[in-house]
Amino acid sequence: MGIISKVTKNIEGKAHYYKFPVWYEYTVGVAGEIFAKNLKEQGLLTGAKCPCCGKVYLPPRVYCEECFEEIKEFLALEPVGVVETYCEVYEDIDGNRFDKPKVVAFVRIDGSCGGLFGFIEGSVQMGDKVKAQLVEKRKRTGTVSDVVCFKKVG
Amino acid sequence: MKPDNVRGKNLDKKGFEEATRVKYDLKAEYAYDMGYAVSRYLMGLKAGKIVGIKCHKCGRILVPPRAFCEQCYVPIDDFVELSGRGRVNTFSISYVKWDASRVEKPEIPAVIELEGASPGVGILHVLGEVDPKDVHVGMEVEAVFKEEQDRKGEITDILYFRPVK
Amino acid sequence: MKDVFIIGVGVVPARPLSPEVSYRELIFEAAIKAYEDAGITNKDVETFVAASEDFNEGVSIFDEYVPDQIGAVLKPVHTIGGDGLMALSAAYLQIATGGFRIAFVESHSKLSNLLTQEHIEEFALDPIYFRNTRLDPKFLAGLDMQSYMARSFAPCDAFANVVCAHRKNAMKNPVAGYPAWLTPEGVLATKPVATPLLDGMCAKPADGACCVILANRDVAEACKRAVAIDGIAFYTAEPHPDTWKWGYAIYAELCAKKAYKMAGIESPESEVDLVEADDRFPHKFFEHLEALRLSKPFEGYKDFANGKFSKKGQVPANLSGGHLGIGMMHEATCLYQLAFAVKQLRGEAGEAQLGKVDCAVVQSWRGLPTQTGALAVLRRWG
Amino acid sequence: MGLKLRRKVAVIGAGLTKFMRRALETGRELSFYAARQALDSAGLRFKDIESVVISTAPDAFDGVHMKTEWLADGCGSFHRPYLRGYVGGGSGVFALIQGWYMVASGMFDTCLVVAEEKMSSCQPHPQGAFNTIFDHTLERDLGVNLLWIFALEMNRYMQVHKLGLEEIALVSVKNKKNALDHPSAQIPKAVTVEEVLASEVMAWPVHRLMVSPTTDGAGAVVMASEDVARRVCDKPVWVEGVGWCLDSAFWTNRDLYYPDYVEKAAKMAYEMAGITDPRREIHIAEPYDPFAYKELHHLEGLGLADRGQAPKLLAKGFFDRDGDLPSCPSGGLLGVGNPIAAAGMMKCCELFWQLRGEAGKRQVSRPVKRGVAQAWGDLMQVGTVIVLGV
Repeated sequence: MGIISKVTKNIEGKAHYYKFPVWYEYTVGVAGEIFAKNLKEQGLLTGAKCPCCGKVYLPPRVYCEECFEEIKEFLALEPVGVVETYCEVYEDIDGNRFDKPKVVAFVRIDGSCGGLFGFIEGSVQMGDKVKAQLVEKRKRTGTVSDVVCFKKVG
Repeated sequence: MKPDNVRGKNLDKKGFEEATRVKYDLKAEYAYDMGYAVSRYLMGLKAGKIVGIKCHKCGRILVPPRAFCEQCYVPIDDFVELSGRGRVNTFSISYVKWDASRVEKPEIPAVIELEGASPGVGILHVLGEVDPKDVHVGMEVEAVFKEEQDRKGEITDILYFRPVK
Repeated sequence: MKDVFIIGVGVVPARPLSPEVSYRELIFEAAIKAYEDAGITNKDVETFVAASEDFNEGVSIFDEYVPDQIGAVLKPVHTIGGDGLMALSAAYLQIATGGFRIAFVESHSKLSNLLTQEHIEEFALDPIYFRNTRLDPKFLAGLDMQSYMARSFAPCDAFANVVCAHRKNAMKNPVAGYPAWLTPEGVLATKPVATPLLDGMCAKPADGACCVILANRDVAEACKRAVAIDGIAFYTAEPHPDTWKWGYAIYAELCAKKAYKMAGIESPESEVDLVEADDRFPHKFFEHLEALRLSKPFEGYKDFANGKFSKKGQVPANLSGGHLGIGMMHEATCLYQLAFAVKQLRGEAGEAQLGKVDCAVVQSWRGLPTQTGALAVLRRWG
Repeated sequence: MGLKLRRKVAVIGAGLTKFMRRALETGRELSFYAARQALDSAGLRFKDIESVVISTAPDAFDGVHMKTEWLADGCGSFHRPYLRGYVGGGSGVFALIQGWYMVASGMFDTCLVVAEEKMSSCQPHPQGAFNTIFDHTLERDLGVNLLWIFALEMNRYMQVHKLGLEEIALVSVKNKKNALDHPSAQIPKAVTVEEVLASEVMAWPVHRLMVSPTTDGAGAVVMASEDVARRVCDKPVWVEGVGWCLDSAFWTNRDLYYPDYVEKAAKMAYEMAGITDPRREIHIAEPYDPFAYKELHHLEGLGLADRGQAPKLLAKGFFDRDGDLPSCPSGGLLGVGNPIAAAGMMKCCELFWQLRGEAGKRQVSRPVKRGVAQAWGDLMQVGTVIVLGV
């Protein structure tokens, strides 16, 4: 059964190294351009409101996933929300250990059914009200990397 | 007329550069296990030889070697040393690199049917020491290996195939 | 109406590394075993389906490399970008059209060859909005686990106990790659990854291959050991993190609803004799059991502590060892669990064999960062 | 197949976006535009959709791992079952084959089938991703790209049949011209054989105007069971036959001059459709034409021309839009564009519109009751074929 012979000496069982040679540049799309504009110019986040069910998506989409209707109404929203869940992370994506764990949370943005991932400054609990800290205006790119972290408010 | 009302906004190069974009450096790295049959093949290359494998059922001699005959669907293990010579089955003269950039001096990829393997059984490699104008289907070629100390057990241990003089 | 049957399974032992074989050679072994088990040859198969993902393999358009080692050259073959049970579903649907007698399903893992697993996981997130943290993507599991704990009040030990139990179960599964005798203290002492999630709670990657052969009723009737697929479903819930329901496995709920209906199961707790659920992370295991209505919402850990899911309990779960005990093989582990369930239904599970198994449920999840899963209800037949 | 099929399946709606070199829209947005349009044209409500097929070629183009999970919401998969059948370049036509088996199984009455590709995200050029389709140990290090193997295959095809470049250039002339009438087209153009042959030699014998472009775009169809189709649709287009076939990955061990896998796939589809004489019984064809010679190669594999004879028929105008057997009346990949999976979908959409007489300026002159679409992919390896009819 199976193949007749296999590699039986460690030195023969070699592996061939390869790295994918490409990188990516993603356009942010129709909704993304509105998100970028609001963030860059006003420091506000953007939601997209379904004409059918009224749900507000954040990040904005040009359609409602549930009703599958096209969305044309975009709302500028204050970058404040509620910590829905969080955890303490000890390593970055390359496995480098942090000196001190970072707190990352999913923040449900007020006035929307959506939210973003962000780092939290200081101690945190579920349900805490937080506000996004943005990079200074002239350095903004209009993408989520403009949100440095979230800080507790109130 | 259908399709009607087609949607989408095309960006020219400038428009693309002006659009908001997110850049991402992909880090996708692998170390692929060669396994048994391909290890044998590559050990052969390191020794300056091209090795094929014979199916005991259909009698075909196959390159690159594999641990089973994909047509008879039986495991096989009868390695055969080939001469390192062959014939051009088909070729191209390519001015385009893998990333679509252009080169002045073309590369000449070819499928080379190897002597000693079954008819039609070839491998992909490139031709060298030849004027592109002189390349033709059926041309007799031979493998040119790297110097022994430079060979690592990789397909590039064969520098290229050149016409048999 | 029973339309589609499993007539053979082939599994090679899962292990962390497999340098002695290429992916082709690895899959060939599993395929040969499945053919042997079904008592057929590759020539009898009319359609082939393989589950694979390009970036797990490190090959774009991986379906190129599928046919040779499963004996499918110049035959109808396609891959499914999904897990093993989704490939099984694709084969099921093809047989159900009436157009095919025998279908072959393959899935495998060479995850040891993937050096940058975390980067590939992050690469599955939306590039514009959700790749911003550059963290070990297990933070997504950490967030989900935190949410589950807050809703259920489950203590940390509850999760460590799952790891201990499943890795112990793996000792009786000869193809499992991570059998171990652990204590909860040992698990809780492992390094934190995304607290509350600890490293010892995450299923570890493995290499392996599993093939399953399906057939229609005519073929199955001539086959003494066929197992019926009584229900099958695959669902996607909310594809993007902004609308995820943290702490729930909605995809598994949707699957259970559909597949139970197909199989005529009304009271899963009393009708299911064995469940094999996805346990890449212990809290996901609880979420899945709850979604399958084998526990009440947020009470999975209590039932677990009370022995409901042990070998002698009401609904034995993951006796195969699951992802934690067999090894995490992305698309393939669920087929290992399926093969284990098939052996139980046939009474061939050796040391792990349960007394009476008439109905087994196998559930899968596509892993981070998806909200997609599948489910199969298997029944002893004939 | 040869067994009794459970039920008939129809295509009842279609949608297509513009095909573009670089789309502003994200892949999710493009998918939605196509899917919503297909749904509207089918006259179905979203809640009537019971299942979804999402088809898209390598994740390395869009740049998202498990990319159908990412596309799922834009394709209507919210709280629905979806499958992604994947056969490389053959995926676009395979999408409908999969939609067929979803519905024909009896498990679902309707299926929304969406195909998407956004290649422009991939840098420095989408071609770069193609290096990763080759054998990781034995081929990639040679610097192989997709043009190489097409050139190798084209050269083999020309050598065996003693064909000239002019004969092949005619495919580009025909398709780019046909595409002038296609609202989605990316590179329609009136060109001459001389212009094609004067274009840049990329990988001899492949010239620039013999190559389809890299493209962003999406397409979709709605498929339904006979009951649903008859209820909601005035003119359903029936799936009469499907076939698919995959050859060995050891492509350098095969003779590339003829696509056996296309022949096998076509035979499977014709048998299911009850077609015994395809040249008479098929009235319109959309064979896959990512490169000019490929259309000829595939017409032969589909049994619509004898081996080596497709170029002769082409020169006689046999495959023109007003010819005996119009081939690629859409404008094909050479004219409309090649967003891999969406390109195969575009071909199926074209059959749908032609069979319903809705193709407007592109409508072929002969009456059409049955058409075939085909896609190809992998390492010169996969054929996917669908026969549609009214």
